[in-house]
This record gives sequence, C-alpha cells and structure tokens, in this order.
Amino acid sequence: MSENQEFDIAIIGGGPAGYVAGIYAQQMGVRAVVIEKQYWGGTCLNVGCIPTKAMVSTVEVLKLARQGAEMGLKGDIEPDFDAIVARRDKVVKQLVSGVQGLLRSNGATQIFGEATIKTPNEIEVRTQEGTQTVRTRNILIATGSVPAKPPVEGMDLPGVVDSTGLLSLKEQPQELVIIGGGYIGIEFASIFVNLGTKVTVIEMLPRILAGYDEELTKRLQQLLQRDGVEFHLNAPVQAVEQGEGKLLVRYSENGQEKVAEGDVVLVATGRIPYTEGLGLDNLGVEMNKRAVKVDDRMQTNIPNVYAAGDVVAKMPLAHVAWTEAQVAVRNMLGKRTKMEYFAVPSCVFSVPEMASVGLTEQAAYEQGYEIKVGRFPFSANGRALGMGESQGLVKIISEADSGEILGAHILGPHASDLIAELTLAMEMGATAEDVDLTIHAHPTLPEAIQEAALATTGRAIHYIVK
Amino acid sequence: MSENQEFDIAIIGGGPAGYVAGIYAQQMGVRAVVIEKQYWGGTCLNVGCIPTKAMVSTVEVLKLARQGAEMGLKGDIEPDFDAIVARRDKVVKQLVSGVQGLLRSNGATQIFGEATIKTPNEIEVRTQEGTQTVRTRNILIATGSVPAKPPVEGMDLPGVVDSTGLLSLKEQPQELVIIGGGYIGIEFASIFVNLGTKVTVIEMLPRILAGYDEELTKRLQQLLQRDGVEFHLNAPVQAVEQGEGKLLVRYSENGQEKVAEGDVVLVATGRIPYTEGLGLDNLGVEMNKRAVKVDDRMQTNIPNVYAAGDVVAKMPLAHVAWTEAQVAVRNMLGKRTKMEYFAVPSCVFSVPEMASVGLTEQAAYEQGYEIKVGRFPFSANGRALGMGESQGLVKIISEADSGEILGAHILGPHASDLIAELTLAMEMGATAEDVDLTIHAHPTLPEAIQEAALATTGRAIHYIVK
Amino acid sequence: LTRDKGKPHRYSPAVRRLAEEYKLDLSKIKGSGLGGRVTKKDVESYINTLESIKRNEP
Ligand SMILES: Cc1cc2nc3c(=O)[nH]c(=O)nc-3n(C[C@H](O)[C@H](O)[C@H](O)COP(=O)(O)OP(=O)(O)OC[C@H]3O[C@@H](n4cnc5c(N)ncnc54)[C@H](O)[C@@H]3O)c2cc1C
Ligand SMILES: Cc1cc2nc3c(=O)[nH]c(=O)nc-3n(C[C@H](O)[C@H](O)[C@H](O)COP(=O)(O)OP(=O)(O)OC[C@H]3O[C@@H](n4cnc5c(N)ncnc54)[C@H](O)[C@@H]3O)c2cc1C
Repeated sequence: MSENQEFDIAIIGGGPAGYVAGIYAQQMGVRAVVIEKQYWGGTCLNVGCIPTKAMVSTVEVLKLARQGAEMGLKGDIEPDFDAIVARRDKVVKQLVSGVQGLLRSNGATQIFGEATIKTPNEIEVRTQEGTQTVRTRNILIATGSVPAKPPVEGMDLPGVVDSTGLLSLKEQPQELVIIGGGYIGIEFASIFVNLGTKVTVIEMLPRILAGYDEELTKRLQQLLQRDGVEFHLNAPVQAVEQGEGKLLVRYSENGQEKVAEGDVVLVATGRIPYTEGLGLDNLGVEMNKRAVKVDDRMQTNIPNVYAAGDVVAKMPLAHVAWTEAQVAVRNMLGKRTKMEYFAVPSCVFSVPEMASVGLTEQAAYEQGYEIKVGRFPFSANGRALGMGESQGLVKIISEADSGEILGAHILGPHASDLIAELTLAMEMGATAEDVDLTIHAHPTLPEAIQEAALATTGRAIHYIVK
Repeated sequence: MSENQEFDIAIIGGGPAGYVAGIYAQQMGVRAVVIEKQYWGGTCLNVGCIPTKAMVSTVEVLKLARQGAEMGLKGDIEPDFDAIVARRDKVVKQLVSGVQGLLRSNGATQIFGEATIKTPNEIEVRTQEGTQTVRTRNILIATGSVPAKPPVEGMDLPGVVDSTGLLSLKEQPQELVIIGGGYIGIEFASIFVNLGTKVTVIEMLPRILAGYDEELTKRLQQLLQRDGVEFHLNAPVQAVEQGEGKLLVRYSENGQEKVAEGDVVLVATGRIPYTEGLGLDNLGVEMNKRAVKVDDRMQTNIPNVYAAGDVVAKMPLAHVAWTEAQVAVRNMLGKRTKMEYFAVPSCVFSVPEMASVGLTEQAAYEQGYEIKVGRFPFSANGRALGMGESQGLVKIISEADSGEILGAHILGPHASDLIAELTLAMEMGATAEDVDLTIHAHPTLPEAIQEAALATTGRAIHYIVK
Repeated sequence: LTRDKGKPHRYSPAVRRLAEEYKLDLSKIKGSGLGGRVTKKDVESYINTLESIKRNEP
C-alpha cells in the first residue's frame, strides 16, 4: 500500500464489526482498509464466541454420551483437557485465517498495526515496519471492548483471570470460582462443571443472567445446580486473597461473611468499550461514559466518523456489532439506514442452551403492554423426548390486542436454532396466530414454538394449559 | 357411553389426524368421539415417526460420540441393540399414554374398536365387549394408510418385512437389504448402518428421495455411502428368494441381472390409504383411486362426511394429517377454512438431517418461475465447525422479481430445526432480503440461512459466492 | 421499543429499510401483499411514481 493512497472507508479494529464492515464496503463497491493491532477476528474469534462455543460443543457431546446408557449405548467417554484445548485452538485458527481470506478475496486492504486518528481524514498506524499514515474519506471506529476489572482487592493475584486468561490456561482448574453470573460466567460454569471442575458462581444481584426471562433463568440455574454448580446470589465479593495453595474469594451473603476457595478465579463482571490510544479526545469525539456516542445511524458527532460494535456499547454481541457496522457503511455511502434493536436474538450457550429475543414478560409489563403469555414445555414435545432432552420450555409473549409477538424465550435443546424463527416472526410483524397457523414438521423441536404460540390463547394441542 | 348419545363429530382413527381432531373439536366446544381399532396415536406414534426418531436420536449420539476423539474426548461407546429397542419402546409407550391422556383431559370420548359407517349419521363399532352404534352429526374419516406391497414375488417370505415388521425385530439384522430409497428407506439405512448392519439400498428410480432437491439428495447419498451404505439406482427388483440361510434380492441394474443378499429385506416402497371395512362403497363416498376424495375443505361428496390424513393421500405426513383434521373440524362447525399446501415442511431424519419446504429449483423452473438460488455451506458456518458437523448446505430459491421465497432446502446439522424459520418466511410472504435483514445470532446454525438468503443476490459475507 | 403499542407494524424489514432510505411515510402506501401488507414492490413503484411526478414538475 502506498502512503498516498486514499480509502473511502478506513476501519479501525478487525473484529466482527470491523472485518464485516471491510467485506461489506468492498461489496458495495468502495475501497476499504481494515487496521487490526492484535488479532484478526477480534475478541469474538480469538477469545470470545468461537473458542467458548468450540468447548461447549465438546461438552455437549460429552453430556449426550454420558446419557448414553439411557439411550441404549454402552461404554464410557471422558474429557481430555489438552485435546479439547488443542481442538478449540484449531477451530479458532481455521476461522481467523478464514476471515483474512474473506477480506482478501473481497479486495479489502489489511494493515496489522495500532491506529491513532490524527484528523477526520488521517490515521496513523504503528506497524512492525514503522509508522504509516492512512488517508480516508470516512472512518469506522470498531475497536471493541475489553474485560472490566472490578474495584476489588486481589484482582492481580496469579490465578485470578478474566475470560481471556481462562481461555489460555494450559491446565484444567480443579476448583473454579466465577465472579459474575452473566452469560460469560454461566457458559464457563457449564463447560467446566461438565469437565469435572468444581464450580462456584458468585453473583452480586439476586439472580443470574439479569435481563433474561427470570422464569427461565431460574430453571437454568436449577439444571446447572444438578450438574454440580454451586451458586451464591445477592453476594457481593469483597476481596480475593492468596491462601495456602488456594485463592480465597471473600464475599458476603445474607449479611454473613463467607469464603469460596479455588485454584482459579474467573472475573466475569462485564466488558468496557476500548478506545485507548485512539486519539478521540484530540478529535473531539463525544463519548457516552466510556462508549463512543453515536446516533441511530452509527454516526458520531464528527460527520465522517462512525462507530459500531462493542465500542458503542448498545448490545455487546457479535451479530449486533456487524449489523451496526453495515448500517454505518450504508450511511457513509449516502444510503440513509437506521439501526433497529427491537428483534435482536441473544443466546446463552450453556448445556442446555437458552435463547431470547425481544421483551421479557417483566419488561413488557413495565412498558405498559397488555400481554398474553404462552408456554410449552419440551417434556410434551415428541422429538425432545426422543432425544432424551426434555428439560426446558418455550415462552412467547404476545400483545393482547394485536396478537403480535413482543418477545420469546427458550430454554432447552437447540434453543439457539429455535430463536431464529421467532426473530423473523418479530421482524415480519407476525402474530402468535401466524406462527400457530404455520405448519411445523413433526416430530421436530420447532413444534414447541407453534404450541407456545397457540398457548397464548390459553390452549395447546399436546399439552394441557393450566 | 350410552348407546343413544349423539356426538357432534365422530372420528374414525386415532392417529395424528384423528386424535388431534378429537382434541381440537372439544376445544372448539363440541362433543367428539374418537374410535381406534388398534393403537392410540396411529402409525405415527406406534410404528412411524416416533419409534424411528427415537432410534435416530440414539444413532446421533453414537455418531457424535464416535467423533469424540476429534472433539477432545476419549473412550468408546457402542450400540446395544436390545437396549436401543427397549428405550425406543418406552418413548412410544409414554407418548401413546400421553395421547390418551390428552383426549381424556379435553373431554373427548375414546372407543377402542373397529368402525364401519352405516349411514352418514351412524357408525357401528365392534369392540371387545360387542358391537355398539355411535350416532353423530358429522364424521371424520382418519383411517390412515398401510405399507404398500409391490407386485413382486417373495414378499411373504419370512425375513421380508415392511417398516412395521422391521420395528418389531428382536435382533439386529446383520445384512439389511432395503427396497426403496424414499425417506423411510433412507432413515432406516442411516440408523442401521451406524449400528453396524451392512445396508444395501435398491431403488428403481435414477435417484434417491425423489421430490427432494437433487443437489442435496446426491450429497446425502455420498454421506451415507461414506457411512457404508451401498446404493443401487435405476434398479428395479424382480423377486426375493430364499437362498441358503440368506434372502436373495434379484434386481437389474444397467441391463444386468444382479443379486443382493441379506438376512432381512425391508420393503419400503410407499404406503396406501386404508379404508378396509369402513363401508365407504355402501355410503357412496367418492374415491380418488384408493384415497378418499375431498375438496380443499376436506369435505367428501357426502356433506357431513370429511376425511383427513394419509387416507386422503395429499401429503402423507403427520403434521399435514393434523392440519387437515383441524381444517375439517372448522368446516364442520361452519367456519369456512381452506387447506393450503404451499409451505409444508418435510424432513428426512437421517444423520445428518435433510429438510425442505416449498418448491425445489427443478420444480420452480418447471412451473415457469424466474428464480434466484442462494447457497451457503455449513463449512463456512462457525457454529457448525465448532460442532464438528460442517457437512451440507442451505439452499434458498427466491422469485427473481419479487424476491419472495419459493422454497428452501437444507442438508446438515439440525436441518429439521432450521426449516421452521423458512416455513414461516414463506407463510408471511417474506423475501430473501427480509430474511437477510433479520438479525441472526452468532455463532449459530441459522446464520447459514441468513447467508443463503443474502446469497440469492450473488454475494455472502462469510463465503465467496462463485 | 420502536413501535406504537397496539398498532401492528406489519412492515417487513426490507420495506422498512427502503422507506427509511427514501424518507417515505409507509402509511401513505397501499399494500398489495398478503392481507394488504405493503411489499417492497409496492414501495418501489411508489418511489417510481414520486420520481416521475418530480420529473414532470418544472
Ligand atoms: C468469553 C466471551 C464469549 C462471547 N460469546 C459471544 C457469543 O457467543 N455471541 C456473541 O454474539 N458475542 C459473544 N461475545 C461478545 C463478542 O465477542 C463481542 O460482542 C464482539 O467481539 C464485538 O465485536 P467488535 O468488532 O465490536 O469488537 P472486538 O471483537 O473486541 O474487536 C475489536 C478489535 O479492535 C482491535 N483494536 C482495538 N483498538 C485498536 C487500534 N487502536 N488499532 C487497531 N486495532 C485496534 C482489537 O485488537 C480487536 O481485535 C463473547 C465475548 C466474550 C469475551
Ligand atoms: C416408518 C415411518 C416413519 C414415518 N416418519 C414420519 C415422520 O418423521 N414425520 C411425519 O410427518 N410422518 C412420518 N410418517 C408418516 C406418518 O406416520 C403418517 O403420515 C401419519 O401417521 C398419518 O396420520 P393419520 O392419522 O392420517 O393415519 P395413521 O397414523 O395411519 O392412523 C390411522 C389410524 O386409524 C386406525 N383405523 C383404521 N381403520 C379404522 C377403523 N375402521 N376403525 C377404527 N380405527 C381405524 C388405525 O388403526 C390407525 O391407528 C412415517 C411413517 C412411517 C411408516
């Protein structure tokens, strides 16, 4: 790349927001450069979505195999931590090189280096070969987020790790204490408890997975407890200390001071937008606390500077990141486009999975909707029974008057597959009746969706609604 | 039940069409009786959908466990045929008693006996306790279908079985020859080959799974071949003979006479509507070959006599059966309702699964549509890679002009889950663009649907469309 | 979040995107789709009409 070349769009960050912006911009016919300082694919591919899900998939097979006897199988299968980690890393590597390949084949320029914005049209990039300047008409800030460090003593002790640290452990923890019952904490709890680690989750709030439907998260908690996870709720952590050969996590619960012990402590208390060294102050980019402030077209206060992904901190999810990124690119190209968040699916990849879209029952009440709620348990679904996975349920919230679906919540087998139908339903303005009148194949898991939609009217076919 | 009681709706047959009609009629506020001569739940629960899928689920776990080493697991798991059969039968039993419970709780009357229609308002039922007469305003014929017996010699030899016979074997066949490459034959091929049986499929047509998308069925055939299934296409069977300790299946292939050997021969050459002993001649019910002829409201030529399910032979699937049944009940109650077949999903529960809805590429061409085809392979889907199940693809057919989805075809992991979104898409008149603009969670299998929808425009994000 | 309570939006994402791009009020467009739904084609022909009106204005 020559110093003097000018790009239409320069993208800072090669995570889901950044690399998809690069691909999309090229496909829209303009010249894009993507600048990444650490790892192509960002958090998601390297230390987020992908490595965790590769591990979860192994655990899923393990759990199924362990139910083998019930299914008519004999024999035993045991986890091999080294092999699980090696395999996980292989999947990550394959996808990371895939992302680079996609950028290349779409004709996007890739620069490996750290970017600082100098002017709205100039970016300085420090690479291994030296510093270069990138000239551009538009800038997309897609610098993502990093794990938050809570203001608690002992966060720097050896053995106290964030999600990235946990994913780089070479040995399986024997006792893992997880501070934080959000989805990252819960996914790791489900992974490690099934691998044989003793897992304790300590959560400050009265419940895990705040924001998700409470009926479902309570059930999920029970299922995780059955697997062996120990939960402490309403339990703020005071400090982590080095004990004799163990880390001691001091927390209070019901007014009592307590201690949890582990050889590893995972701090999973959220993530914060990352803008260090970007030069946003100089540029005068308006912030919203630590996030870059954008309007619903992903534009900052500086007209040709946009931002997308975790750095804007709307919904820190990979699929939101790349949707925002595409919205940003469209607006840069003069195609007025608004980012909408009303039907964003989110999944918790525990075993079993949980998935959600739209409003919870609680949120719908709070926003003043008159609603109907339809539930259908997987224990009444023939396929789930056949699979030996009849835990959980589908729950659909519809607006009483119009029947339109306001939200849907699924706990159970393949929840992350099933939520897609209901997301499309919401986007299309479908009513629960539309979903009910759509023929669903038998015997399949999506029948549970059809029945839950029907159940918003107070009856179901394969279940007695009480 | 007293002799003189009159019902609003009398339903003959307790399969998916019949039992759902019973439940639905009661929920609509009228009095229904369901008459079943052999087994509650019909073909589907006893010798169809459910037992086969229970076996497939075991095989799925087995196959996953066998890939364990790749996923980071060690150990071995082997099938235990007796246990698989026992477990399958337990699932069936549970669901059969579930169906009886549902009929009961909804207040439907159940009679166990064989029905003959005497007049449009009178049914004679032969039960173990004797013969009784049921009086009714309306009749629903839901007597289903039975396996067809092709006019080939040797069909009555011991060891030559239909699907029902195969499901009652106490011992695992060592060599299974399957006559017919329809979905029933293919599902059994996939089950038994993974359990260690040598499986040969002999199909008269030049391809398996006629009616499904040919690109996908060819791939599925390759995958089954990799598992060890031997296929002979263009291969009409002439006769089955008893050899020495083996059955000999004589067929021709490319003009050559050939023989396949097996200890068990499955005849899976289709099913025919069942109306024996029903008294339809006497009543003057018009037939369509062996099927009961109905209009699009499921009404026969006799105004208060309706029919639904396999006996009308439109699409012999359980979910079609009970949809037709509900349409029939509504029309009986004066609610004009039409049965529509344009978005009926159908699944092949092989491992991996295949699922389909709407038109194939071929059929769309033949019907004169200008179409666009979008493909996305699971090998480019992060979740599928993580699961170690990256075989197969999603294929979406849209109308070139409007963009509306005309059909969708999926081969790969959880295909039977994924088809639900596209079925709803078709019912809602969604375009491929609508599906693309719907946010799909990362990393999940439904992303492959979103990308295939996008690919109808000639590009995808995570794949280079050629 | 983005829709009025009790008022079905019933506009598909592709329709909403196009309306946004061209700053159109969808309630002014007559739907020809399933159940009177406004389809993308309806919006496209509305845009064409607007543009031809514009062209004919001096
Ligand atoms: C353990 C874990 C599990 C997760 N699981 C899921 C999941 O299952 N599903 C899901 O949707 N989300 C998941 N997430 C969240 C997901 O990873 C993020 O939402 C997503 O990565 C955000 O994408 P992004 O592009 O905004 O930022 P990032 O992925 O964080 O990428 C930002 C990139 O910018 C680079 N960068 C930063 N500053 C500069 C600079 N000055 N110059 C050059 N480069 C720079 C960084 O190196 C980084 O690669 C998970 C997160 C974690 C931690
Ligand atoms: C091996 C196999 C696998 C299958 N897998 C699937 C699948 O995965 N998905 C799917 O959708 N479909 C599947 N099917 C097809 C499915 O089973 C049928 O489409 C479905 O059962 C049809 O329902 P029905 O109610 O019309 O008829 P049936 O289920 O056949 O029920 C008819 C009932 O009527 C009773 N009956 C008949 N005559 C009388 C009489 N005179 N008096 C009283 N009772 C009477 C019979 O005893 C029977 O119980 C499969 C079929 C087979 C054979």
